[in-house]
Amino acid sequence: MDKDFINENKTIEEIKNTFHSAEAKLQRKNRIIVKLRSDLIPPFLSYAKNYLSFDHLAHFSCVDWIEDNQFELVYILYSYEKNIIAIVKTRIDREKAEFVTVKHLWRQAETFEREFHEMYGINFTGNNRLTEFILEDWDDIPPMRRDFDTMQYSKENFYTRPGREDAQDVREVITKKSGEKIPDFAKEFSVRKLK
Amino acid sequence: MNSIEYILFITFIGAGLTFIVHHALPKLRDTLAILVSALDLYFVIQAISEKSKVVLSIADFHLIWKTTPYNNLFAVLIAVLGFLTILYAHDFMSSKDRLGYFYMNFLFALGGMYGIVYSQDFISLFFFWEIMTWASFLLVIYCCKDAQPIGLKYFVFSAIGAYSLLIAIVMLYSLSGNLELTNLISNFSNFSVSNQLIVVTLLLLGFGVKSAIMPLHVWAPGAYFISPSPFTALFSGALSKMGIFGIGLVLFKFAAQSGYFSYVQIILAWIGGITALLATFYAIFQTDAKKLLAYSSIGQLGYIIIGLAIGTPLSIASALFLTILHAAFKAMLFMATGAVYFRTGTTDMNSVSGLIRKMPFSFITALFGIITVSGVPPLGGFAAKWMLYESLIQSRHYFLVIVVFAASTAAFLYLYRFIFSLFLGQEEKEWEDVKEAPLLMVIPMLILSAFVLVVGVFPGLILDPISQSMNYLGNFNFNYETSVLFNEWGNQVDMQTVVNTIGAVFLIVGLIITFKGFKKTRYVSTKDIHTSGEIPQENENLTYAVDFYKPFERAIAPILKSSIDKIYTGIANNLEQAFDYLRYVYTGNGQTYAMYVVFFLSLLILFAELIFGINL
Amino acid sequence: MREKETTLYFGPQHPGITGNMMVKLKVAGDTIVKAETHVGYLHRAFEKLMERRTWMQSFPIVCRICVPEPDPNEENLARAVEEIEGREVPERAKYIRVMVLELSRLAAYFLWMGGQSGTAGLYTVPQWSVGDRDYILDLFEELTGGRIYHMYIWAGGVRRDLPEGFADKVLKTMDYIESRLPEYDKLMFDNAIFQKRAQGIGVIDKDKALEWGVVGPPLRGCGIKHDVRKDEPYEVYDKLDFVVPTYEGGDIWARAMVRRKEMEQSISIIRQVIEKMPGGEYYNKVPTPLNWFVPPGEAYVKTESARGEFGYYVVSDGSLKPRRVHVRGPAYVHGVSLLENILVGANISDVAMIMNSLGVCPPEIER
Amino acid sequence: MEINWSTILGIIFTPIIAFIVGVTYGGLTRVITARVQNRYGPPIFQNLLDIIKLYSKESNINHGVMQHLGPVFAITASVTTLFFVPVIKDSTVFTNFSFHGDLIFLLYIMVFGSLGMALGAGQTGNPNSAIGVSRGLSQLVGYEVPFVMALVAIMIQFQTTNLNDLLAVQDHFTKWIIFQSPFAFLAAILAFLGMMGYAPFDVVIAPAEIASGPPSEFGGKYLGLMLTSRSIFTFAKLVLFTDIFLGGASDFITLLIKTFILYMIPVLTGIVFPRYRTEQSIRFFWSWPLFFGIIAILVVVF
Amino acid sequence: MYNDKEASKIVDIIKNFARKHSLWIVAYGTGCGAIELPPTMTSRYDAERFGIRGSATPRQADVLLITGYLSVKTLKRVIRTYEQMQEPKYVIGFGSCTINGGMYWDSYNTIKALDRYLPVDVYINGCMPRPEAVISGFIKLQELIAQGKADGAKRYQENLEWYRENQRKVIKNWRMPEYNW
Repeated sequence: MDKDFINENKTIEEIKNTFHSAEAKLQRKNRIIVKLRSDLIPPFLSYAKNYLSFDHLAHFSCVDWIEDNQFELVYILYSYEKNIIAIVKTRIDREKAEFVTVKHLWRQAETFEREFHEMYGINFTGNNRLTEFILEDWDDIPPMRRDFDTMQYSKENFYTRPGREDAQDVREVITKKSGEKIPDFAKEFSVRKLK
Repeated sequence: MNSIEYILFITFIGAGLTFIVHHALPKLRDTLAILVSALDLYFVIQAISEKSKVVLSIADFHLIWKTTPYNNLFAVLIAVLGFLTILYAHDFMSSKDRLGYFYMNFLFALGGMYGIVYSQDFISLFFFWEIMTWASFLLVIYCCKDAQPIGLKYFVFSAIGAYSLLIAIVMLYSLSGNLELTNLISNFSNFSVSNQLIVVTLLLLGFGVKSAIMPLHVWAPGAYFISPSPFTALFSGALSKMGIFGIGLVLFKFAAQSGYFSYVQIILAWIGGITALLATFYAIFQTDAKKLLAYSSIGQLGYIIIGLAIGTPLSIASALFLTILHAAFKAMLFMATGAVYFRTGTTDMNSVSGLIRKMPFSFITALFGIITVSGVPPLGGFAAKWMLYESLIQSRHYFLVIVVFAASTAAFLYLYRFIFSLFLGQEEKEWEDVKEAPLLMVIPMLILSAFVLVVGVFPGLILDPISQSMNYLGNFNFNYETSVLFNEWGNQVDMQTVVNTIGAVFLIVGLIITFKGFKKTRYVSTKDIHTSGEIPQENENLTYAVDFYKPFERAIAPILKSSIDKIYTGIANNLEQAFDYLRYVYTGNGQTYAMYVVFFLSLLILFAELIFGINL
Repeated sequence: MREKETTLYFGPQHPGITGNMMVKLKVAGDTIVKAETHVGYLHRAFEKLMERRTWMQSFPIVCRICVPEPDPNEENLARAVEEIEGREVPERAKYIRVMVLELSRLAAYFLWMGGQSGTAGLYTVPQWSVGDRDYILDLFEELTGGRIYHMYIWAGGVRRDLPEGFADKVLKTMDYIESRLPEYDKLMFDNAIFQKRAQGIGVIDKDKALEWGVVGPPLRGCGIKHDVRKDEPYEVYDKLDFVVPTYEGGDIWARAMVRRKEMEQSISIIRQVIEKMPGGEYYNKVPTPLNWFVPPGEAYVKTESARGEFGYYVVSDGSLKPRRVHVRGPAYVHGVSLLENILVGANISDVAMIMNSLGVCPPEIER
Repeated sequence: MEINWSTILGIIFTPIIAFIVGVTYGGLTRVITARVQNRYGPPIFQNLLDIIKLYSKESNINHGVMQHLGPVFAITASVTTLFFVPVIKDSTVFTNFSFHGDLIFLLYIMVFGSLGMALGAGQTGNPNSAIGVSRGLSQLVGYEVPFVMALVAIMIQFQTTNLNDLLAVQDHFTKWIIFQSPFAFLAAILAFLGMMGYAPFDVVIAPAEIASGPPSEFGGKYLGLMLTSRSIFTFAKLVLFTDIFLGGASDFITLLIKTFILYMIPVLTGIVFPRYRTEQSIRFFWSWPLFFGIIAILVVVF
Repeated sequence: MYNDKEASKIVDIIKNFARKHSLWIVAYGTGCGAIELPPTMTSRYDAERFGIRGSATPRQADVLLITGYLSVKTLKRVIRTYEQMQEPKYVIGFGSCTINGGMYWDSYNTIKALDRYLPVDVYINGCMPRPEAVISGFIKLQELIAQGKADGAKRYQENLEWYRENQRKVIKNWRMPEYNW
């Protein structure tokens, strides 16, 4: 088993030796997950790029954990040489959403950051191009935040042709069917607020 | 007093008077200048029928002024153009200062030109040549401090021309002991071949400088660019024609007697062809309308020189025809540009745009101008181009005709650029308040526009005096009717049929298209264009002007860059450096200049004695 | 104050643009001084909508992310769900998936071929190639019921088994397409003028490719041999025999040739798949869609699409609906930052060609 | 010029015939292109329908007087060109004014329309139009040079600049200038490709690059007039080439056959080639066509 | 002498015949439905048989094809494009999303009913409509034109206020150049 993951384990070791607070583990073949404090992310990423040969920023994602009042930023790095994907995660405060840019490391990060600025309202310091990207003249809260209700917005702003009134929330149907319980956080963002 | 005396007298006295009047009664100054040029025009026409002759004997020298058909042709050109440009200058110059200086030099230049064209001996020719040169030099440096280096360039080249003229005159005198034109012409065949060649070369050099043939054109773009527009019109339209006047005289009165005439012809024709082509290419890449027109002028003079050099009746006719026409259309274009400058304060084609609705008359003038330059029927340019091509083909200058044709097709590029940038395109906010030029500026433009139209339909009207002056130059006969042109093979172009056809079709279709759905046809502003559905922001520039002909530049880059341009810029750079050195010599002190001139002259005389064994 | 350079709007309503996006060009002469990509014209908020839909309902949504080639999206979501759940997929389903993926790659390449030569002004190729692409769409229609959107691959397998005689039809279509390829070679790839237009234009060198995160044919066009199918073989690609063509040069021409060679590889893969396809189930039973809870977890999956590496980052919080599905299409990088960079200094004539050769597809940029 | 019945008949019928033939050729082109592209294609009279539809547009916009007159310039040039070309050899009706003008006149009048269109396109203020014009004029310099070389070679060879004289020379098909002066024909036909504006020389209206270029602001009756003009002009150019190189035609059937064969050269080339870039196009005209032109002249001289 | 009324009728018939058989689509792929346009236009389905062809700019075009959902950002451009077209002009709504929002019924960025913002002459339903459906939609439009019923442009002109109100409600920052008739 360990023989298969020789590269992965070696990388995890290297990371752990350099960043002691890093939580690095193997997910599966070719995947390692690294969790870090947010202030360690910039040095870690440049370390990963320069010393661990993670040349390619394959993906950069953001997840809204509204329950924890946090945004999770996920950098997914790929090394052509080692053929390993590193999923680097960190969490930042949701209220004061601010982070530093990594566009000097990977040029494409600029685009991701522009999107997150628009969709989550995260401000990336150092990125001077956080202008309108996808939306135009948007005046509501950033739409990808979980507390933004797209259904309600759509109802308020757009004329809806009659005929869709019987559209039901799936969850409602399921609860009726199976008697399953709905977690509290989910209730809040349901189509019709369930009591 | 006969007419020639009147002309010279009135012009020079008038010149002095305007300067005085400027200080005493500034309001009368313009009127006086216009009056002088109008009187000139009257007497020039008078002189044609009068056949006047003036002889002034100073010591051994006889200074002779006389009317000949050839002289009259040029005199009328100068007089008409002088009158119109002075009329134009009235409003154009109204906001400038030092107008006494301006008008005086303007009239001096006019007077110099009259003196040149009527003169029948080399002394007076040289004398007036210098007056003209000095007056034009003073006008070139009229505007501002920036003009001084350009003026210096012009001065140096004029000096080169003048000195070569002077040497030639001195040589002629030493060889024949006489400076009267008729005498010299009859004696010329007695000279030795080398002397003939030297004299002809020097004379052509001297006259060539004024007509800005390559590679003596260096002064022209700058000088045309910097001089005030009314004078630019005269400068390019008439003053540069003095070179053509001289070249015509030299070629057919002197060189034609030499055994080497055919070589001179070939060389001169090719110089003309290359001038036309290169000047056109340079004009395409200019960003300033006046510079563009300046290069265009150089190119057009190239055509004229080709026409003269080929020496068949049709080609000479085309050259003289083009001389007159060029005076008209280049004056039109410079005037239209001047009108734009008058209203907008710039002639930069990258910034001015969309003036057509604000300055309709200037636009029409410019449109007629570019149609004439391009040689597209039905305006006058076509007849000139047609005669030139036919004569080139029939005299078997196969490759020259290709060069000329390439130049003339490439001319479309800069002509379109000119009219597009100034008048068409986006109507920008900066030029919202621009109005049409004042009436006195518009009238001369429209007169000239009417002229090119009439000449286009009836080229014969101008070919009459041209054929007379050609008879004076030599025994040149060619076939033409009022509106029909013939080539040597007997093929014809009937301008009247052409114009009738074009006019009728244009009118019929134009009316149909105008009245079809007239009510539902609406005007929209140039901001309402297809921008892929986007709405342009305020500061975004929708005018396509910068590097207009980039693809063409890239296409001809291998030709232009690799061979000629490098050598050429090399030479130009070296010349610039040379001028820098010259600047140390030209201190700006009049006495030093005088000393230099004396020094130079004595050097020349020494030189002439030593090398040519000429005993002065 | 008026800017010096002319502003040219390249799109959204422009015959040369691919899809609905805009490149604002500042030009001096016909040379581009500055290019600015504007996207968002197609933003439908898929990722937001998926947060409101069950896992099963998400499949019809993801396939609409990339119109010319929807299957890699379904494949990605399916594999992500399978990875989080640890769900096994029958062998037969894996083979069918590979066949569908390769068919859709072929279809996308045919469409690309039309676009690439159409933007170069060769209008005969689009007519042929889009017509030939329809044969593949017919196969899809028979297999899945939809020409464009298939919703065929889902977690646990594929939606239905191959119809009777389908394998033969696929083989026949492959024979036909293979017989057509030489004609395209003659008309397009061997065409001297096309070569003149394509060579040396839109160059991305190796360093730039790595710096900007280029993927797919543009990366292989720079001579870097990288293909998800080889690096991290998913489904049954490790059991199939194919090569990854690379070209040096990094220009439009190199990218075109990479795609051209890959078409042959795809045909060969499809033949192998049909030959080796085992019998058995085509899907493992999944819970009722309306009662399908996916355990908490996350997965990053990637698939090699016709335009390059297509990555999905999927997070489940253990509920009925995805917590987050984040899509990163190849055009996300190619279409915004890279395009802006390599258009500078290019000629207006080449904008459409460069965009096409990079495989810019706006719906996957803005989703 | 004397006005008599045959002149009037010619004036009336020549443009009509030219329009009909030009439009039909246009439709035929679309059908042939469609067949090459594995399609059925539109009906032959599709171009006529398009033109009628454009004329029947209810609202029209223009950006000023030059845009209004631009298409008029174009059609004036096409009709005038047509009038100065002998359509049918030795016919009293269809020689029109061809004795009153010559080849050099035709060269210039053919540019008249382009210049007018360029002015019209310039007035619209659309940057795409201006780019299109700048490309078109640049390309004009490209193909005019070899074309003129070919014409000069022919003019020198036959000592005439009049089309009727050239027609008189080619009284037997062995004496057609295409056989007498093949290099001139090569140079001219390559220039002709550029003149017709089909691929690979369609840089002016390149839709994928500059959104159809100069006509991008023209719609309704203006576009209709432009298409009419293009139909007539196509026919005029074809007749001109037939007269110069293929010995003209003494009846309509021959004329149609000859012009159609000539027309198919650019059309069929256009189907199988992509577009050149502008500078490549100019360079192309200054390579082989120019070479053929020089050879043609040298052959005449020696 | 012929009757003027009759003559105008004949002219109308010719006009409508020409309009019907010459439909130029403005090249604007507004949504994912644009992917079915290439097959429609090319060799398999060959819409050119019916005189349907693309045109580069709205000035030359007759038909505006709204291929699918319209995001608000696109709607603005579409209105601009539509207003730059010359009359008579027709709008075809293409796909379910133009009719009632389709599968994007709860999206915050797409409009749900196209005919509130632009006068639609023909709707083609389906997600997405097959090329056959597209062609049948065009034939329906041709029928309407022949009967003189395709009067979308006129409706737009007459009810401009209403359309404007709807458009302004959706497009927050209305910076459009005014449409002068």
